[in-house]
Amino acid sequence: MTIIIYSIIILGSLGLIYGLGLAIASRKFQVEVDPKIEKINEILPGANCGACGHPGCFAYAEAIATQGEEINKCAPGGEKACKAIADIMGLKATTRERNIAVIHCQSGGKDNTLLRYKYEGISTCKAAVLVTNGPNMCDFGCVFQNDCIAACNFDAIHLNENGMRIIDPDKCTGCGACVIACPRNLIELVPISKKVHILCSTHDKGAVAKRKCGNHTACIGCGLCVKKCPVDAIEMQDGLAVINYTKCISCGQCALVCPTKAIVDPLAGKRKKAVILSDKCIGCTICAKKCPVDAISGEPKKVHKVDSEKCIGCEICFEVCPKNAIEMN
Amino acid sequence: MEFIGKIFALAIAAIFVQNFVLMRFLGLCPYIGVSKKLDSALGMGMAVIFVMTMASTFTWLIQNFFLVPWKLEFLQTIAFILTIASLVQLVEMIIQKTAPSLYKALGVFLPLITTNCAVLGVAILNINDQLNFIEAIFNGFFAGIGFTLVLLLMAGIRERLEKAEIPACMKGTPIAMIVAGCMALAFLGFSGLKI
Amino acid sequence: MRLFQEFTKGFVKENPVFVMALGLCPTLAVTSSVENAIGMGMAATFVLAFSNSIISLIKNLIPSKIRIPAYIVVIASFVTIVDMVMNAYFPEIHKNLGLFIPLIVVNCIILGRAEAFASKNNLLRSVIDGLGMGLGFTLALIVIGSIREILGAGQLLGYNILPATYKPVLVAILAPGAFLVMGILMGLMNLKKNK
Amino acid sequence: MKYYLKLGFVLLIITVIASGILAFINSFTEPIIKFNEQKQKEEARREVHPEAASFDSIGTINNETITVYAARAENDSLIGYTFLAVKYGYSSDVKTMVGLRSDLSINKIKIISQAETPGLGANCTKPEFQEKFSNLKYDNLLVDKDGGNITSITGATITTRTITNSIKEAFDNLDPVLKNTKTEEVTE
Repeated sequence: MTIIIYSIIILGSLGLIYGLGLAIASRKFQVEVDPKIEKINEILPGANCGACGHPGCFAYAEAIATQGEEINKCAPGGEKACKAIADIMGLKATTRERNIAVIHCQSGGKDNTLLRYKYEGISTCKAAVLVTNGPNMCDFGCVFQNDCIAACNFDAIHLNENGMRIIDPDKCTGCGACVIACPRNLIELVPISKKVHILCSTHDKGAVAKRKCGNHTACIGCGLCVKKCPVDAIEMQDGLAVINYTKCISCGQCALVCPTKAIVDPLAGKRKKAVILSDKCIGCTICAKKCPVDAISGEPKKVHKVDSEKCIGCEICFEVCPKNAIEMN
Repeated sequence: MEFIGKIFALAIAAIFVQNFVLMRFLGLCPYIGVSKKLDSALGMGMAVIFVMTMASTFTWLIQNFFLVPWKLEFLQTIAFILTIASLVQLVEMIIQKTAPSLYKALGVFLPLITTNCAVLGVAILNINDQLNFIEAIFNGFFAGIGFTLVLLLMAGIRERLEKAEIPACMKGTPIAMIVAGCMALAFLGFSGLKI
Repeated sequence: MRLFQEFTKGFVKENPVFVMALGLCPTLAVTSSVENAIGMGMAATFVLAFSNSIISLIKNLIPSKIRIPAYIVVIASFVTIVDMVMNAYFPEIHKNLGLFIPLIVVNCIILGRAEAFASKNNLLRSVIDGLGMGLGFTLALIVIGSIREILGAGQLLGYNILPATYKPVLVAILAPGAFLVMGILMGLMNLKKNK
Repeated sequence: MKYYLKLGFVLLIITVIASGILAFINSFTEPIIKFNEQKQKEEARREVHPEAASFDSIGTINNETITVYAARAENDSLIGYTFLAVKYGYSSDVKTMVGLRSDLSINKIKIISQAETPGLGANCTKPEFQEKFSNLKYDNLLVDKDGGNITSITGATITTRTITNSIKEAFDNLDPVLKNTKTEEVTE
């Protein structure tokens, strides 16, 4: 019987000592962690991907709570995280469009790359580029050692049957890991609504570039797209056409004129034409002003009309019309 | 002089002959879990050495001043693990307050250590081998070093494994197990060593 | 029926040993023979089921600051009960398992299930989950135990099933064998899953 | 202040309940465990001295690490002695129960517990190895490698040498204990 009493006393006292000890310690060593930081940290996905520019989610949470960092920089978290943080911080949630990665090169597969030699070294792009500037003829093209796939921790990049790298827009969170991983800087983060891309990064002269490109879709720097673009969103940078995505309206006109098909427009031919519904239109002329190709005509206060030949289907008028009197079909 | 000999013998035994991870199978969960990167392995190793030494000290005191005099040996498990859990939680709070930078490097490993079999293992082994107080502390310390040594070796190998050509199904834990098996084979060579 | 699914998920889909790589310490150490494996598996299942049930009952009485020590005391008391009962009624298995019965307390599965599952669900669900996980654990132990025993000693449960000419692969019983068998089994498990 | 008490009190209750239950169960299992241990020791001794009826300890040697028992038949006549020799072998402590006849020649030995390498050192528990020690005297307790005639187990010389030495060490200082039994016998 005494053993039971002894054991209760001993273990009981141990439990009490530890309980009190932990309680006192938790009070005395109270680290004044701003509760907001903890709450924000719980909301962030915790992938520590660094897309927000901070080393890890805890650092980003700290930055938000203490230095008033922007709250929409968490790419993997997306709108959901952004809104939740906004509630905590009491700010208005400025939603930012989701970015996805785009690879500006159409060669790099098995049968669309011209090779100088068969590369059998360390299978990483960084290593391949160090050996006489990569195995493929084109000095700016993809060296197909898949560093981007290795870097992506959202499993968004896969190889298709021809060995080309395909980015899955749903999985890609725009965290930018692949952008850093690619030694040739072929990958750029682009808002998801922009569909038209110049899939080439060569600064070689036209003829040289075309000859070196296995796919023969090199940008020869002719400048036709620059002239054709209704919103002047394309500019020539050292012999290479580059789209400025803030101006670009994804109308696809540049893709039509590009002689070497360097510009790829997935919506080619699928774009609808704008039609103004006469009963809803109040003639406020906003669409006419906004239309990049002046396809809409009509006096103020009168029902406007769209010239379907001129209309390039960029849907700007459709978005701006206050009375949504415009339909795309 | 004989005392130094005993400590040296303990060191050889704890680190090589009866290595806690490869021969006694203690502390495998963190061993497989944390050994992906060298720096996190080092952080974990330091935390384990510290906690093991502290744990050996406290548990030996509790056993010989609380449990044995009142013949409560059956409470050994519960008393030891309660001490270790509270110790780790206390250490975590102290480090978080006094050395935030150290806490950033070490913090995430500390709660992991409470469920580490090696810490409780070394505490119980100190009692089963009837070591005295000083020997128990050294045994805890050397066991920690043995754990860290093997953990660092493993982290080094696994970092190179990332670049190696491994069949898809073997990536991750399975290949880590095979590597651990080879290391255990190597450590088997030590088992005949006796000081 | 949802509960039955809850019960069987611990067998293959979420098998604590192969899929979640938890509780590796006892798995590798004790599976040198199927008899020990069954002993350890049953002990672990008993502790898992009972501790899950108690924890799910008292989960909201305990302040969060001392959550871990409180859970550990509950688990440790069940482990001590198992230790005493086994020592009294099954002395040889107890001698073989030796150090690894008290180590059930720090077995990552039990504290893991307690933290992750029992502290969030009602009594029935957590007991079912405890039993499922325990039996899944036992299943894994028996599988590894039988492979190692057949390879290492040409026996199964003590009866030699291989012809006497079979020269036993001694390494399977020793430490390296455990790692290698475990690695290969995990690889096969992944292979089946990826297909 | 209340916060401290609350934490401390909750842990106190849990530990008190736990220790109460454990102590209660321990009171049942403790005697059984003691009985098992006793029975196991008794069996081991009976094995090396099958014909003995009772064993009574007659003293300890090697600074109290080994207790020597005198094996007595029903009519209390001295048959021999038994003791448990323990030494660290290749990878674990090897415990050997040794049975001596009254003329100090080994009647039988039995390895009680060891965890040597399975398949090598562990073969010492096999009867054919243990019989090698029967009716050996103190001076021919030598392994073949050291010039004796005990052939060591294949690949496990260290284990064999450990067992032999553990018995020899006990022999060395067996005399003081035997002296008082001898005198006791004489006085009888």
